[in-house]
Amino acid sequence: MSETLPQIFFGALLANNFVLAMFLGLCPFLGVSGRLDTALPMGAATTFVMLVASLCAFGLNWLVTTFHLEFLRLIAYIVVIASAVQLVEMVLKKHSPALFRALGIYLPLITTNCAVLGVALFQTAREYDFIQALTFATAGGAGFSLALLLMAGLRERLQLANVPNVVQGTALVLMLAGLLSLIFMGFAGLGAGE
Amino acid sequence: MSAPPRLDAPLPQPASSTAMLRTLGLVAGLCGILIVSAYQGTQEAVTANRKIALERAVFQIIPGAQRVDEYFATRGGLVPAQGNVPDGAVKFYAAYDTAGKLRGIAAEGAARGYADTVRVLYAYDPVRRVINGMGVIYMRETPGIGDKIATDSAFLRNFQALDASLGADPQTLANTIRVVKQGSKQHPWEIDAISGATITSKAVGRGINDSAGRLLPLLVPHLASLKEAR
Amino acid sequence: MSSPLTELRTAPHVKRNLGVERIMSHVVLALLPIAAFAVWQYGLSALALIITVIASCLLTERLCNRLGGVASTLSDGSATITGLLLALTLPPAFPLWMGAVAGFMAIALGKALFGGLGFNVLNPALVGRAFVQAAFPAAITSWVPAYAPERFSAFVPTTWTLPFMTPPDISAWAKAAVDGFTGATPLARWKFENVLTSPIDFLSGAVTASAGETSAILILLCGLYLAARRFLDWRIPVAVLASAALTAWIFQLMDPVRYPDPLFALLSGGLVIGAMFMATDMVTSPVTPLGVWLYGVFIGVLTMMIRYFGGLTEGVMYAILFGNALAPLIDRLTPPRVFGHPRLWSRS
Amino acid sequence: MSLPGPKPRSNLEELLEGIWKQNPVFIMMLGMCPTLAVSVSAVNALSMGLATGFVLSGSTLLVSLIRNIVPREVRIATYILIIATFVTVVDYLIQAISLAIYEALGAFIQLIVVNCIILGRAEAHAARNPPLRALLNALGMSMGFTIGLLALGAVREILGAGKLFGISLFGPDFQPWVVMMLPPGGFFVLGAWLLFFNWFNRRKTPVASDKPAQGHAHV
Amino acid sequence: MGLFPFCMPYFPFLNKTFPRGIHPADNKSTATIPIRRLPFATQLTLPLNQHIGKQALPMVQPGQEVVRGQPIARADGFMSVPLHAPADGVVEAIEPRPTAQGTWMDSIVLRVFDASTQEYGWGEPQDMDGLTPEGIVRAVWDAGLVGLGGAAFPSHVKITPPKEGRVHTLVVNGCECEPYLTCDHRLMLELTDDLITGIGYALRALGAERAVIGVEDNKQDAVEAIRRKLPENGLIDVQAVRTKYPQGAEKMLIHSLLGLDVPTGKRASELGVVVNNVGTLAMMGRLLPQGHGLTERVVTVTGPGIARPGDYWVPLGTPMRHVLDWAGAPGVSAREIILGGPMMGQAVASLDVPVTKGVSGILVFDDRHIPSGQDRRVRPCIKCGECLRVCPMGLNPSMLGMLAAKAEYDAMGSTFHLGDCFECGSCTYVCPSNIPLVQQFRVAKAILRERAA
Repeated sequence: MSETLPQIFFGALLANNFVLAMFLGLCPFLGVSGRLDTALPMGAATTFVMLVASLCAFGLNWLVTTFHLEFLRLIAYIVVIASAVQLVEMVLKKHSPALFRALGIYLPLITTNCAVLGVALFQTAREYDFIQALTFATAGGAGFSLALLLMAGLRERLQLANVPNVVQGTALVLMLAGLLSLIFMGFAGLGAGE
Repeated sequence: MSAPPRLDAPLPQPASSTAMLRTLGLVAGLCGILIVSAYQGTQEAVTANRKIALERAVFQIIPGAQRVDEYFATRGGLVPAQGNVPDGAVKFYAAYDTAGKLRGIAAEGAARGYADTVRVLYAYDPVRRVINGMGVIYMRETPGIGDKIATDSAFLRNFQALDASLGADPQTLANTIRVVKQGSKQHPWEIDAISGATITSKAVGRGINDSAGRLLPLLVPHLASLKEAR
Repeated sequence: MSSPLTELRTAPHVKRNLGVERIMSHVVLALLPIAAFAVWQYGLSALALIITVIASCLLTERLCNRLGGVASTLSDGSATITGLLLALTLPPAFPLWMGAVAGFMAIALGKALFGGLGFNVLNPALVGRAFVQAAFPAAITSWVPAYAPERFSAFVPTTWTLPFMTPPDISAWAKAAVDGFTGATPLARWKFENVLTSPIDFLSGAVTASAGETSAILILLCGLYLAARRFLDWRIPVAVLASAALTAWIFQLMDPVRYPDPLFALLSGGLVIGAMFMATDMVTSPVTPLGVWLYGVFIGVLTMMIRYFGGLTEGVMYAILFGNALAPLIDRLTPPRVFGHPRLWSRS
Repeated sequence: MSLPGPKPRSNLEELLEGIWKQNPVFIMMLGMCPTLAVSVSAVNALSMGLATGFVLSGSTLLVSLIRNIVPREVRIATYILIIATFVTVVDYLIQAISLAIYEALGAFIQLIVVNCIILGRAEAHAARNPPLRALLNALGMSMGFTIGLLALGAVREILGAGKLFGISLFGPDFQPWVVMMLPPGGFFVLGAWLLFFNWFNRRKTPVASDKPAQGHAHV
Repeated sequence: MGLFPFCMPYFPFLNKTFPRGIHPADNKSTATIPIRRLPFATQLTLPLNQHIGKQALPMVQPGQEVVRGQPIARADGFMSVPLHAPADGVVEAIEPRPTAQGTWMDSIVLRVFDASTQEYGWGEPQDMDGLTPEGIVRAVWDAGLVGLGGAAFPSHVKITPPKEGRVHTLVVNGCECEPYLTCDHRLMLELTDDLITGIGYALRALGAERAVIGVEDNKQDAVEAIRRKLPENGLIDVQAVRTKYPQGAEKMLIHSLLGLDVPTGKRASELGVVVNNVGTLAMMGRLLPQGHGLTERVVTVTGPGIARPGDYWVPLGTPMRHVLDWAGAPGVSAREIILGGPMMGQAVASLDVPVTKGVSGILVFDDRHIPSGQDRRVRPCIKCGECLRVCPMGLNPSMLGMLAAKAEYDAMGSTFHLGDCFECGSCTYVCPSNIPLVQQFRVAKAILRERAA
């Protein structure tokens, strides 16, 4: 069975949102969602890194399957993705200092984010072709950004609320994430009614 | 998710590149040994596990079967399965009884359900040319609604003799296997949906139809070669 | 000498006499006819459910007050509205214990967690509804026929399900109670069977649906009353309904066979009650004039998208909740132009 | 991250550290992704905890053993290599032991590699301590992680399926709360545990911070 | 206005106005009662600073006898105005006395002779037509005139042409949008000629081309009265504007009448517009030809706690208690006494403070009618958005209020434009949760000013 591109895109963006349905990238989601100002660049940076990871994984997967080295797949993924991000960071620093300032501080944080490795592993497991993999990575990053933005908006608003003391902190963020996740369940089966 | 690099740490004496290479090489070698030995050590158990899991699933839908052989149905005929699925080939399982007689064919179908992909294994009876068994391999459908495809007896009755004969053109099924509203099944190639779980029911039907539509044209002409176990 | 009785306050010294309590009591008042109609359609079970859910909401509110060590906030009436609205969105024969769970979750998870009235970010009634939808997906899609002959003398078997137990299967009971009962809502019948319910059935309430979904005209009238008294923002229902109708109309133009007409889109499901009473929840909707329109249009379009492309038959609830979650962002992106500031939209 | 304190900890303290005081799930909020993703049942939670524990113990032991010969510059690269190796090993081990568990845990076995507990422990503890202490600390952390996972998995399985470790608790008529098995349930149950701990800690130490915390709004 | 001015009374919704604003019950029952005169109190207290600016310098000594209209204090610099004796009497003391603001201020205490009459014993008629613009400014200054709408800004400063450019339009503020107050309304009806005369002086002093009188359309009789008296040359126009609070705010009225928005941080004069109150201009027209100083003003004394409500000519310095006794207020049961209108006025604690130049009304609420008697329990903001719908400045009071509750003053000032709030109180008036929004904003502004300093 092959999925159409819109199915892949909206699936990863909404119905199977990376953060709210697949629990990928929770650490930055819980950590960086306090303010809208940081949420947006974080989302953009993660999306970018996910694309890089997806590209790397596609190439590597071809390599390890061709040479029957499946047992090296994980090591190859993690090492190459981490290096690629480092490389991108250096290139950015040199050629686009403005963009580096906007995204740079987030890049090292993202390198070993599970959403990034998740993209690589899932596209491999689902045997996506090149275009499908890129669509999947883009939608995954967009879904991550969407969840981050929604959460940041809500958290900024709750800064002004009289949230009970026992709920303050991570407990509140988790409950909010649960509620958002509940909302995203409304997208379950997206495209399945066809 | 790692801790951010500590910027305030004093810069130590830079290590020589030989030291760096030596260490990396050592570690890589160590890791290589670890991985390879783990791979070698577990390979047998993993293969056995897979076999058991597969047999359990096949035996459930093909009563009386005692052994399972894996095949690829290709344009050129049926070949024992090995490695990756070649282009255009369809994987299927031939189930035999203790006497080594062919009891049935099993194959996998998959389609997008409500929450995620629904993967089912169905049994094909080469004699009667019907699908006579269905089991769910993987699903994440809503408990209490969608997951009834695995338990609902009325729904499972659809798969006692679901028509899957090839048409005049042996490249396609004579009739598309399709899911209809509960209680309105009229033809042997129709499946009565579970009320309230239409989407999941349709996924099962679509998965079987797609898979059978690809498999049977390749399989049926060569059935004779499967009569006996390998 | 200053008179000891003199009060010293700062300006303004006069206030409009329209407090939160009065607004809330009018909303309750406007919901009562809808609830009464639901009871008329579905009988004792619906009545028991409404009472249970409201009681659960009030008890939870009081409990949370007690835990938080604050004075009772029952008198502001918001918990009553939450309970009433929530009950109206549930299937009429929903087991009472599940109704109580829904009420508890609505208040505890939807409101008290954030500090009570005014601080909740999502509509509490819909949080309760979404929770039970996810928790008890089978029970919440078990419908009973309207105008069953015995509705005032007997309860539906599921109503008194023992707490934490699975409700019995009532399809046989329902078929016996009313001839030709299919057990599917108009939206499900359209989506899976391609059968359109006639507008006449919608108006008479002879359709299968949640307790408060079946009387579009009545809901419109009650909402109009509130809008006329300015207890709800008329722009939201107008934006939601208009954008939903427009979306339906465009889709129908593209494929008249597959997509129903705008009237069906408006009358079916909970679109009207959602647009009138839930999307307009003041606390969780945007406050800026432009934001309110954006929010309404977003909800209307998203509802139709979920209906047409989603796995669910109805999307109003999730669309409104999504709109609620977006509201802080909408507010932030659409600040009103301050008098004497440049007219061009600019991020200030 | 705990830097070596002024007073060296005893071995027992080292072991207990991760179970309660620095519990990775409830206190340090590390490794959230697998915590929430696989805790739909107690068995899954236990398996995940053991797998993570294996990787954690193995990699910290190895890191600690070679800590003196690894130059700073290739430190992280080395650690990642080691961790990825152990994850690959555990991946095969689980496949060999039970395919059912392997499929239930899915990609999250391989994602152990990016679990921040492990890299964090390797970097902050194992690289600075002798093998025994590193191992003890890792074992403690693993136990803490497993306990956290079990606390989540048990609640989700009991409410979501009426079972514990697959054993039915309330009979066939029990109505499962499906939401607990779904993603929102994971968030809610962990949030509820944290609420409970907040409440418990506040009850234990009636601090004078009853005033709502002054949040800084950035609007 | 428009083509059919006679039709306008029937189509008030067509009248010019500004966006948003509120419609409080106007309670202007005293509008039909002619202005009455209040007798002298036995003692008058005249604070030396009844205006915005520098305190005036006393020109008399204790024990000195003065006659009505005699200057008793002179201006100390341009931002200061002189003070005139409101009655014949003897200076008893010059010492700090309590004022309505709650502070003590240097005041001239005058014991009024029993025989004091309403006649002026000071001041020569002057030939106004012969005066240069500077001469008019001087004459206004000498008369001690300040803005009588409540702000008490020195009038001569207002009618001095600004340095930054020409003034083309004089806007005359006859809105009196505060509920209860009718003193300007009565002045427009009774002193129509003086008003037109005063406007003429101001136009000449400013060198402006035209004057527009804006009157709320609930005072149609005043519009008619003024229209009948308008000069033939067409320099002065009167327009009815919609009855809405705060129509009388400077920026709002300029928007309503001229369609101009005063940019934030700028003054109206930078747009070539000057706004003056009808009361001020009427007094200008009344006092200047006689060469008299400002010794009395019209004060609306009303409210549910007053037996004989009405507008009164009150000599400056008259103690509040005297006014209330005369107007029939059983002082003991009064629960809230407000100087000015109910929206922006100030509650007073003591009845022993004097009426000063800036007092336009005295409102007395008794036990039964006290507006605060309603449920004023403060509840959390429910984001109904009503305050956004009424804020004449287009601010977001709801968000400002939430920020204030969390002491986020910087965000209030920078992101949410707190500085544009002129404290009209509309948001507090409509808030269903009884949040004291404008009160919080005053505190926030004070704190921000302190931080900036």
